[in-house]
Amino acid sequence: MAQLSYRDAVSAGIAQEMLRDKRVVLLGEDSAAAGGVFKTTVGLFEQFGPTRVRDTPISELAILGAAMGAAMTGLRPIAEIMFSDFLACCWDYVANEIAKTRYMSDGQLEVPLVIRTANGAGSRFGAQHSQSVENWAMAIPGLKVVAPSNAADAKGLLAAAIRDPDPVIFFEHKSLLGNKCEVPDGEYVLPLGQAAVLREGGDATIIALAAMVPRALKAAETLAAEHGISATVIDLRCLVPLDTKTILAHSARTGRVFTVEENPRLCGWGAEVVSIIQEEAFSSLKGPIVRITTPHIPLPSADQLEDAVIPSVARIIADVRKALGK
Amino acid sequence: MAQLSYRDAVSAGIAQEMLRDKRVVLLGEDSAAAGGVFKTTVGLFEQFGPTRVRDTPISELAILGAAMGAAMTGLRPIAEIMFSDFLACCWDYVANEIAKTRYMSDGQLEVPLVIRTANGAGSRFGAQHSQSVENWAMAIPGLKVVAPSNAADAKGLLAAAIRDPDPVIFFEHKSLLGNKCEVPDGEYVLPLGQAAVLREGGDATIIALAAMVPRALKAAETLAAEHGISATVIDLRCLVPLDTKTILAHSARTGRVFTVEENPRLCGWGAEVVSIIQEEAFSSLKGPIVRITTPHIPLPSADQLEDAVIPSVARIIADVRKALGK
Amino acid sequence: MSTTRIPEATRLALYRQMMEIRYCEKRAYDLFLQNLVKGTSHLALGQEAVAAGFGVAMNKDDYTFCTYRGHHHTLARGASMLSVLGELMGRQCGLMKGKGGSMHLTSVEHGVMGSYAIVGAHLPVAAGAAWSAQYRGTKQVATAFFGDGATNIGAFHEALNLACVWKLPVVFVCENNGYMEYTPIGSVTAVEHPAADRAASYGLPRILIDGNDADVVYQTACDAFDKARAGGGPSLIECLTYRHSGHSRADPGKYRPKGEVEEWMKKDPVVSYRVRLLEAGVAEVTLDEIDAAAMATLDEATEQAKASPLPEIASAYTDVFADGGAAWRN
Amino acid sequence: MSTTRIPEATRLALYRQMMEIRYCEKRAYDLFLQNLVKGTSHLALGQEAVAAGFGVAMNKDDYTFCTYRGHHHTLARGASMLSVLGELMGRQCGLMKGKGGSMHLTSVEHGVMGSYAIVGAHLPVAAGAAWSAQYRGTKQVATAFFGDGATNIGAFHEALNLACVWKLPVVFVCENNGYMEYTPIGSVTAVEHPAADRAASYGLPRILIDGNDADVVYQTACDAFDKARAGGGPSLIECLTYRHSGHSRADPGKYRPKGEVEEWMKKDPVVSYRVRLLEAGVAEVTLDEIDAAAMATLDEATEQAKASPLPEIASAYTDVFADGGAAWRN
Ligand SMILES: Cc1ncc(C[n+]2csc(CCOP(=O)(O)OP(=O)(O)O)c2C)c(N)n1
Ligand SMILES: Cc1ncc(C[n+]2csc(CCOP(=O)(O)OP(=O)(O)O)c2C)c(N)n1
Ligand SMILES: [Mg+2]
Ligand SMILES: [Mg+2]
Repeated sequence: MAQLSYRDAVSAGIAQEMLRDKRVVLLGEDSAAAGGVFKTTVGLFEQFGPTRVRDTPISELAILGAAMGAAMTGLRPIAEIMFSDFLACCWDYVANEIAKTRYMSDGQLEVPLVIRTANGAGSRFGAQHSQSVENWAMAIPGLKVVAPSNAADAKGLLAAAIRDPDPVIFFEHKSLLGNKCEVPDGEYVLPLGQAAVLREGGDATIIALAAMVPRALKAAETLAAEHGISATVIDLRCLVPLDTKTILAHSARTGRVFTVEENPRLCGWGAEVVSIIQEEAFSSLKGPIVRITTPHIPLPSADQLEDAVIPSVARIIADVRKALGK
Repeated sequence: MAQLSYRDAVSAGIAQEMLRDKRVVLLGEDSAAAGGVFKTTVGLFEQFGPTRVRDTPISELAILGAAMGAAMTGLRPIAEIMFSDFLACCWDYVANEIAKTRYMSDGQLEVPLVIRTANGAGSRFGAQHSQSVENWAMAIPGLKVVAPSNAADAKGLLAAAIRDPDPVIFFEHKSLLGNKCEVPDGEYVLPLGQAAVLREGGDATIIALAAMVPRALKAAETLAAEHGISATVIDLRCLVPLDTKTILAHSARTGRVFTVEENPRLCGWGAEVVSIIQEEAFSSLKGPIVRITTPHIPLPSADQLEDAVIPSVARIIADVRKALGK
Repeated sequence: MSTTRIPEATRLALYRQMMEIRYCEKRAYDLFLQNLVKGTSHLALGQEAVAAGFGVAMNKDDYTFCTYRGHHHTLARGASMLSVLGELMGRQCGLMKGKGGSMHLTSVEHGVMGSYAIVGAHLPVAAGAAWSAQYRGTKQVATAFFGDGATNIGAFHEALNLACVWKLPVVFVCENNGYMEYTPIGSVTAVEHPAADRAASYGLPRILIDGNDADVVYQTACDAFDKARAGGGPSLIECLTYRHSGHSRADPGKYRPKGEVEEWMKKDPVVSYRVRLLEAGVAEVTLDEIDAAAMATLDEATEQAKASPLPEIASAYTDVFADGGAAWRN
Repeated sequence: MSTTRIPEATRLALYRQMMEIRYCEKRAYDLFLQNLVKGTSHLALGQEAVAAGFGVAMNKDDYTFCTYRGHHHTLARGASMLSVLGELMGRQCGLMKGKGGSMHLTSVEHGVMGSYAIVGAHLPVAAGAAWSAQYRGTKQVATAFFGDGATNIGAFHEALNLACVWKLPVVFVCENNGYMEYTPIGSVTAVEHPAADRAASYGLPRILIDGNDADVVYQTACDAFDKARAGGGPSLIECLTYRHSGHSRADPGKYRPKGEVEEWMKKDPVVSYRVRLLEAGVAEVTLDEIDAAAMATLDEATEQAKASPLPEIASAYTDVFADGGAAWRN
């Protein structure tokens, strides 16, 4: 086991799969020779060469369209959309083409590809480069949606995404890229659709994703240490497939549930999770499920404004305490 | 008052506002000379001429981009995106540009425009021409989202949308276009953000939108007549602004709530509504809120398949009865 | 252009293909009128020569990418009339058992890699298939067919540029039938020939041909495929043609100036090709036999399709994911 | 091209504009190093002549649309250094009080209708502003500035076509600095001159100029504006230039071949223009005074920006909707 950063774990996961499977190819803007704007593909161009690791023009439609056509005809492309905000520039491919092709063709065609993209706030890039759009992807039938919160998961889930026969949108969180943790050295693959229970407690269940996971954990520690509240923290890891078993079991056990979402409030993933929990664990709930989200606003650029609107450790603590009356 | 079809009410609403305000212009594919593929703009080209009513190339980016630029500089454009599925082709403008410009510019710029689009299933057009994507729009901060269920609302809400200083996405439901009702003749404007309570009953609250409204109403009639269940039916009309006052009041009153959504399940508008109700009317709920939605699948083309997956009157009745144990 | 070097057998294949499309599209129209086709449908009556010319020129393992107006190309790759009409009618015997419908005809076993109902969306996809063929070294060529209207959408531009930069074995075929739905293409396009006049933007030669002449289309297709297989990269070909019927089922085509349809009817690709073959010495009976065989196949397909069961409701919940189902949760 | 017909006062304005941008961009860089600029930033060092040439040629009520690399164009329209640097630093005195940041500079009072951080997105928007001007009959012209990389995105194609079909008073200005972020533009583009070589696709004349020559830029701008105001429709202008620094704050620019920066430094637009003015007989002291005045303004702006308060947190919740707030419910 080595300490790897999230960013290096991404390239390690890709390299692992490219070594294993010649069908795996990679394309994106500045992804090849330059190693990616976020340095998440460093070394791949040198290792696998220009036929497998390709720079593209600024053509998001062509990037996803080409990846789709290649996936339909035997390759396993990994397409990089530099910032997740730019998924809006090729949303037709995500929502209408890639996600629906297996269905529309009655299973004649499959589109086994991965769309990797840098998601989330924290870099003070402003409203068009900081969004969390995992809920956009969750809303589209036919997609799998993955958003790891740490380096080990990044490697293992990315490998799984590449092997998966369905299209996967893989959200790499910009503010986590420098975070390091122990990452297994050899072949490492995690299953898609399994949430991780990072901490168990009896008073509350906090459900989080990606960059909200370390915040939820930190909040849970403080809640335990300073406020006598013991909380379970669940890292969803995948929005589709959704590990409702884990969610429901821990929600029912504590009866008090909180979602911590970076996406703007309306129709966030937490809304879906809430609707499932209240429908299927209604009688176990001791109080309303509380959603802690970025407000329904575009993101400001200035650092103190950005910090103020994204759910913080302090806000999680405050909202849990308020709900539990402690 | 005259009997007007939904489609004619749309053009009547546009004509009313174009007569009133010279800043109102209209653009879209086949929208001018041909009167629109859905015949919702018939007569406008003849009445207002080619400088105000314009045919465009098949260029969804240019349509919304041009509408945005015009809106920022003094016009009040109405842009038609023929099918709501094609919003995916210009989602960057909807999500990243039009919705965020007022905010990013600190209020220096405004984008008062209306995007009209044909939404929904029922025409057997298959997966890329039948979607209900109102939840996509609801997820974007900075947009107003309107989806009328009848001709009178279509006229009144469209007029309001055109007058509104914020960008509005206006969903015209394909399967409602031929439906007629009494529509006020003269100037007619309804406020945005007010749900309509179409029927009051004490046993259940059914919340619906657009084409699901007539189905919810019919279901409520049968529930009353045949099963002794008296239901309130709320037509949301707008998703943003959301009339949470009306929703919460009637949810609390009956304690049993149902959403009827045409959008595919995950992150549908109903999820958001559920999360609000359970959070703010928790103690009034007598049982879980039940979401009746299209399953999370792309839409099939064949008529009997399409009919099977969209929430039907029969399914609404069955789900309400099951939940209430009657 | 001399067309005499095309062998007679090939020319008869072109003729047969056009006749089959012509008959089948007319039958599709009759089936609408009988309310046996429920959704929309976009007929290619008048555009048969493009489909036949390219279809006959293709190798069996080449890829075809169509638009919603794709019946002709699907048939031209060998998909049966039964499977096409069955899909239009939403029957179990249909290519996708009613799940896709007229606008999404797909027959992977015949190289038809889907019909795309979002204008222009399949051009990058075809480029991607060509990239895959190039990478796998298979000498396959991908062809994307699209309308004049599609040349004004961003995906056209991005696909052409990428395909040229990567020298992909892909052929972009614009069927210029003069209209985007109800609007004349000239009124919304900055150049006269929406595809040909833009070839230089991608470093490509300008190719503008008579899309109603099956020989010309065939020969042009062969040249483009040869170039692609030899590693010469993409071609962009504009075929001038005309659709005889409205844009779609719902359209009576009233926006057409008087006499326009009549003018184009004189250039009917099927009728004129028959005349040409007769002039070239093909026996009338040979052509009559082709016609009769096509009609016989069609009649049988029609009856079979009518008799085919409706798909089971449960099929609506299949094939969302690779496990065959639609489950998004455990 | 003869440039002698440009009056000296105009040339001094061009010089002043370039100097102000040069100084201000360098200062922006210094402020990064002091960690006073928190987000990203894309400097236009080396591209000053494009901004000055167009900015000086514009009327006060004309519209400018920039990219994330937009400091130079914003300054060229008259926005103060204080308001620009303040925005980069996220201060109350910033153009958008920290809500937009470096990539979204907007100063409507100066005709800067926003800076757009999605490549190519503002080209259709500029066309729309031009449509509005045409409709209102104001003789305003809209100019969109963009990079070489932006020519490969769909919005470029759609905007150009629509603008030409509608004959809109819009000028599309490609600042070809040779790179899209870290990738040489030639490696991802099917033609040598990404904008100029595509003009014909929209029925436009090919315009390729030295973007480091302020006189040439100014004259070309005047011609394009004259044409637009006279109802002659759009222009597409490719300006050859170079950015002296990396793509953005994070980029050391290592992908550049050896000697390339040095070659372009010899063509520095500011230095060479100074030499030209001196040769044309402008007194050195005149230029020195301009330099000194620019620096004095800059120093004062820097101090003021540093002293400016941070915006109040509450401002993050304002101006989502026209009522000034962010309420999506009652
Ligand atoms: C992105 C997109 N915009 C609009 C439409 C609606 N639409 C369907 S066909 C069509 C006209 C296409 O014209 P053309 O490309 O010339 O093809 P043709 O129908 O003539 O074969 C339009 C506008 C669509 N399907 N996709
Ligand atoms: C649609 C989109 N894709 C990718 C990016 C990321 N990106 C920002 S700047 C840039 C390079 C742009 O190059 P060019 O157009 O030449 O402008 P320059 O930066 O050289 O001024 C890229 C790829 C983006 N902002 N928007
Ligand atoms: Mg056409
Ligand atoms: Mg550049």
